[in-house]
Amino acid sequence: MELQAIYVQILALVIFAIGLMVAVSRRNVFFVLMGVELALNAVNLSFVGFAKTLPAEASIVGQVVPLFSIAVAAAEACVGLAMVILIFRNRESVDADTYSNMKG
Amino acid sequence: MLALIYFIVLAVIAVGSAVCVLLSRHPLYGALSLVASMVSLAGIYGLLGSPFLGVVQIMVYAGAIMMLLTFVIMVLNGARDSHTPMFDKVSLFVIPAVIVLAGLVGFALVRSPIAFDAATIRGSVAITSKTLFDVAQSGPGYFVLFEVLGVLLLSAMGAAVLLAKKRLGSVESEKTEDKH
Amino acid sequence: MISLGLIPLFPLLGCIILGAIAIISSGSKKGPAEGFVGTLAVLFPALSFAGVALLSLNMPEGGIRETLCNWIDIPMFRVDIGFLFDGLSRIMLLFVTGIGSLIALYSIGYMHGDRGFARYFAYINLFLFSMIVLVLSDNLLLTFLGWEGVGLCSYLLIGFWNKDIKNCHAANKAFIVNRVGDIGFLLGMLCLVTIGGSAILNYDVLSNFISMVISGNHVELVIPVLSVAGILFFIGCTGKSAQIPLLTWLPDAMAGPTPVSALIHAATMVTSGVYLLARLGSMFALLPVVLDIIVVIGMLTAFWAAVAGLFQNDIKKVLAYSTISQLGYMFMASGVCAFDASIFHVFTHAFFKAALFLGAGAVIHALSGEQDMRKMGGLLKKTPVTACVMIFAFLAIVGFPGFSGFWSKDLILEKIFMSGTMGQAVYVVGLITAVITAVYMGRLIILTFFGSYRGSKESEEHIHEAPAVMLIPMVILAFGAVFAGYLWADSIGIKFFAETLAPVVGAAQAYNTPAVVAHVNPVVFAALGTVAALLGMFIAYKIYANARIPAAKGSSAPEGGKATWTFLFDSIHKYVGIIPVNVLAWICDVVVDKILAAAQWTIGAIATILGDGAASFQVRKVRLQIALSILGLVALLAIVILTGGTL
Amino acid sequence: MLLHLLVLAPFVAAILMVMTSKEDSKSSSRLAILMGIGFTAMSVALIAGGSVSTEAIEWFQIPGCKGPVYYYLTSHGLASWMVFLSSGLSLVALISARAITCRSYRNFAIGIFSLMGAMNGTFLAADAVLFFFFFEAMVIPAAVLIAGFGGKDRMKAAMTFAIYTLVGSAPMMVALWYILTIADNSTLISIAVAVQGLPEATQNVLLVCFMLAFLVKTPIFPFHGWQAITYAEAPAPLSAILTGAMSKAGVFGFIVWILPIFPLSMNAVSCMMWLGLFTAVYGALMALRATDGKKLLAFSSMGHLGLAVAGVFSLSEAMLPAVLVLLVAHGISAGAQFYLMGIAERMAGTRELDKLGGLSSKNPVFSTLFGFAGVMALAVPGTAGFVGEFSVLLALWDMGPLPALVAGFTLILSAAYMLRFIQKVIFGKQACEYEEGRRTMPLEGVSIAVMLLLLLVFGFHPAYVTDSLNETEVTEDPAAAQVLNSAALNNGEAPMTAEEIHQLDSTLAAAGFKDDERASIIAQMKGDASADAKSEKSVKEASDAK
Repeated sequence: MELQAIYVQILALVIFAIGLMVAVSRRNVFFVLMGVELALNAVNLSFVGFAKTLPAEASIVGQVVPLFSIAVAAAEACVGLAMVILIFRNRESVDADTYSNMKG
Repeated sequence: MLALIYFIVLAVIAVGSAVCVLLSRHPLYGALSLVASMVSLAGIYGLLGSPFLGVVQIMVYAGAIMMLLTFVIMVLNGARDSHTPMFDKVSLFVIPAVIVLAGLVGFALVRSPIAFDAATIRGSVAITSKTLFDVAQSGPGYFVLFEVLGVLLLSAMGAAVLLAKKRLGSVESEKTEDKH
Repeated sequence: MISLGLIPLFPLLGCIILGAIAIISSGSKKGPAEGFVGTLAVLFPALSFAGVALLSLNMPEGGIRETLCNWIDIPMFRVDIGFLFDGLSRIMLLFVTGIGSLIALYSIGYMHGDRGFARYFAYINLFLFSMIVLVLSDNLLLTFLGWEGVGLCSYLLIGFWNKDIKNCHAANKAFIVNRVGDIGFLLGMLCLVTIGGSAILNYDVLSNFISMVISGNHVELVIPVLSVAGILFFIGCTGKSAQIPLLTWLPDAMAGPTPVSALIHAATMVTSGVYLLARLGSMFALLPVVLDIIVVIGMLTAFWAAVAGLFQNDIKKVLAYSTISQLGYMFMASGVCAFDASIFHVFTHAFFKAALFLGAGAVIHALSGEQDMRKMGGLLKKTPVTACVMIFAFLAIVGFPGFSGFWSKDLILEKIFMSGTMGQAVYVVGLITAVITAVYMGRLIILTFFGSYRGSKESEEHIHEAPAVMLIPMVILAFGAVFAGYLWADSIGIKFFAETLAPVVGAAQAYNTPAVVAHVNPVVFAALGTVAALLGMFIAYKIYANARIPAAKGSSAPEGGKATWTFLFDSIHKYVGIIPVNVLAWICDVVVDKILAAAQWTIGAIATILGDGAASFQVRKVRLQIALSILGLVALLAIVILTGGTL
Repeated sequence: MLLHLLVLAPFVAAILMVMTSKEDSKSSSRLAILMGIGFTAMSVALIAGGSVSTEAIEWFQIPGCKGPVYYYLTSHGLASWMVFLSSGLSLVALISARAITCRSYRNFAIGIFSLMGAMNGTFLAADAVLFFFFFEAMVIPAAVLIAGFGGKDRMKAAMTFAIYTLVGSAPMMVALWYILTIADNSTLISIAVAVQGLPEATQNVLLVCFMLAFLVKTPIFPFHGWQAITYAEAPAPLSAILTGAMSKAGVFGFIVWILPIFPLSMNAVSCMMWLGLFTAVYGALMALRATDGKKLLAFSSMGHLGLAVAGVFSLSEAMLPAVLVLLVAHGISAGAQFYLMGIAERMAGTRELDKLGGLSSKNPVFSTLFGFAGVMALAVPGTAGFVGEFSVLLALWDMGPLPALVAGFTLILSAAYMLRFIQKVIFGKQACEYEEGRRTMPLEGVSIAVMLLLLLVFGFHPAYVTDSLNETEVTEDPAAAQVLNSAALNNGEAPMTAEEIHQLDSTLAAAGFKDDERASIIAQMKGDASADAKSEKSVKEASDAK
């Protein structure tokens, strides 16, 4: 039994699913953010896993892209948390369902 | 064989701590579980032959981002929501839906013939930086993208500062000043 | 030689000036000086009358024609504004402007102190303008301008005291009923246009066309279209001249000031139908069926209105019905192609009926607005001049020998009798009608002037004779009523009137001259007419002279069984015209429109539901939206995978 | 130049109005009225100038279409009179609005100017897409004005109006796009040629799509749901423009865009004529029952326009001048009546007929004008309304006595409701308290009096109106005249090919022309085409076509 490429993908899928569950089903806004991070991680893992199935030069691409995605995630977390602080200051609540100001 | 065992251990930790994130009541515990999950993922990166990425994962994600998150959770003391339920009606059909979704994707994955290639390149620092900054290749490569990313991070920082700072002279800031 | 255009221009100028005065002075409390306004108001019709008189004196045999300018010029249709002054329009114009001026003079006294003094005279001048255009125009379309114009003025003047909504209703009724007739006129014109192009609307062209048709023996070809046109024109005439079935507006039109009733609803406007028949005489002469219809309608109208007149208590309404009845005579005459006789009766009728109306106006004026005859009586001593005028006019209308009505009415009856077998039956009805005429007119005179005063005591003291400005026109008209008949005293051999009209209507009458039925001495007709008049007067004396008049109870309208009689045509209009239209309107408003609104609402509701349905996914909870999108994703994936990605 | 000014300058004027002071309504009203006078003067000059057209400037290319869209304006007798109505009524609206919307007069003027520009564009456009653009653009300022300045139900009215008219013209847009994928370009002649080549079923579908837009705009019977509420709720000056000028766009569309483009079958024609007549009767009956003064006027307008549409589809020789005179007369008289009703509403604070009354003694000048306007609407001979209605009756008589009889019936009904209207508003006893000090203003009164005088002048001398048509009438049939006219204007862009001539020939044959007439028309067309073929542009176009 060797480590198969498919195992990595399945792990990524499981973590992505859990991340999605966290992001959607939890009401606390911090959990929402964490869920998103988790899902992003899973995607990164998937990238790397797939990269390893490619030969030589092509495989490096799959390992560079997660770098960017991590950086974007950092930016996202930065702004997202700032917004959470702002909203929390106005609402005194971390319940994402109460943030319904921008309804259509 | 050994790689598989390491992988299974790390995967179990990653999934287990991810489930902990899902089930923990206090966000702080959630954040800590998330850090555990990320660290184990970093291990998997290493296992897969991308040590640089694993290091970055630990530094940026588990280190910087999660620290920021934890910090915010702790600053906003009211973040512990005892009155909002952990799950509600939406969750009831989201969780099955996500499971079905995962099942479907998994089904598709399992049927696809993918396998590791022997000739992959190890994602070491040297290789990665060469890929990122080598302008000699045809076209700009990743260099411009990298610079844009820098700008993005800078502007995100600026935006965060602008959003989160207390407006001087506003009613709120005076209120907090009164408290002090 | 003065231009024909000046004749209508004077009253038009008068109308504009007086209208301007009326508008300018409307703001001030006092109103304009009545003397000044009155002078202006009489001046313009009088100028016009002078013009007509001047023209009449040296009118060439064939008449004067004058085309001013082009009016409508579109493909298929071209009509000029042009005037035609011939024997027929000369007579019509003479008495229109003449009586118009007299009545304007009378009105100065009658309308004294009214707030709308200047406005009234503006309307009167506008009316005279329209009437002059009506009779002076050389084509049908311009005649139609006058035709509707007089209808409009009639509307304005009936509703002159517009604070009382009843007057407005009467005015509306007059206009709408007239409109019905006018549409007949319009369609009649269109009918003519189909056979001869727009040029045929010109009277000269029309008569040339007719004579061409006759000489070419094409009569049979054109008769169908011409008959339709003739009937349509006749409908127009029944509207304007208050014949069956469009006669209901005239009694109601008495809501207007009395001089207006005299001028418009007795002397001039209502006779324009007769004028039109005479004008189109050459056409009508070809159409025996239409002529028969005209005779029958005229006969029925004359008889029915005379009977209805018996039951009226309002002095003006009696006169209104009498007008309708007399118009019936004129139509009978036209129906037997005796256009000259009918115009002659128009002429004499204008005098005696105007005199009667002005007399009635003077009585009403004397009694401060009382119109119910049951509250009058014994006025002979209090208002002798008025009484004399009215009695002379009365004798004229019943056809007392020597008075104008005698000449004209007997002429008509004679011509009817001579026209054929049907004419003899009509003659009998006409004679009976003459008896009834004498009865109701006798009733009017007796109730008003004889016996003792039946009104309240305090009102008796206020009774006074009218001022001179009112009496002078009355007296002049009374003279007319007595002597106008001598222009065509057939029995004593004076035929001036017939000769005047001969160039216009002679050809038409010649075409239709019946084979002489019987040689009857004209004296026989005169004698029979006289007997009828005397008989009627006698009956009236017997019934009303010593009868106890029931006290008036509020309204002067007839009640009970009489009401069903006299309002017969009102109710016919109601059931044939008003109610169906209202039902149609109701259907449109309540049924069709609601259905459409419902359809509109349904479509709107469907759109709203669809929109709401789409929008209901747009819930405020972000999580729910994500959840829904996950579901969608699941479904999509399921489809892709289950179909093997081939879809 | 005049054409460009009339179409574009109103928008410039609207922008200028934006710059005026919001508070000082006096100065902005002065500026607005001054500009309004300018536009009216220009429209008079346009009428006097006869048929002119601008150079066709390529505007843009619609994806999927063969030819470009042109910015191309042309004026003929009908269009120039419609432009006169739109600018003249806008001027009076600007005058009349001073008393109604003194607070935000500036905004009102902005709306009116943009509406005027859009209407002028609609009437002057010689390019189908340009026409459609302005046709739609009219709705926006009108709806905004209704929503901003209307009565109680203004939002509902604005919505109803906008939805009805926009939905009505949506099929036209699709149909137009479809035609443009076939036609060489979007000018009238090439569209007509393109439509002739289509199978009959397609033609019918396209016809219905085009018709719908105009039916809604006019409005004709089943599509009139927006009209009453819109006219009633809109501020009176706007209602006057809506009925006096905008609704004319529907009839205008029938004449200019339907008749020349589509080879109408006899069934379609008589169907449309009866629909028009039915609308006339329906409008009159509804007016008879209306209790709201402005709704009564709305239904009366509907009746008159129904008569106009019936006249259009009588396709008689007299049709074009008849309908033109009717439209001009109706535009002015209905406009005047709406202004007057607005004044009555201002004085009484209500539009309910039962609550009005007795104005004749209270305000004689007003009621004189009111009665005068009513008489104009009654089509008494001597007014322009009579000339219009009589000649339409004449045109209808061509189709048979029955249509004329029905039209005559509507005249009776119109007398009935108009008299009732006059009686309820100005006669009788005073039924409510009238506000003092908000009477007719001198300028307003004078402007309405001028309108009424115009009607009298046109009534006695309709040649002022009808003469403007003579230049455009090349043949006797107006439809063919339109085709020819536009062909003459257009051959600069599209020289006739043999195939096109053949198509035109068959069209004319379908329209019932005799052989010799057809031959002469085609000879004329060929002559024009060859004469123009020398110009560089057409040579270029021809080479493009190859």
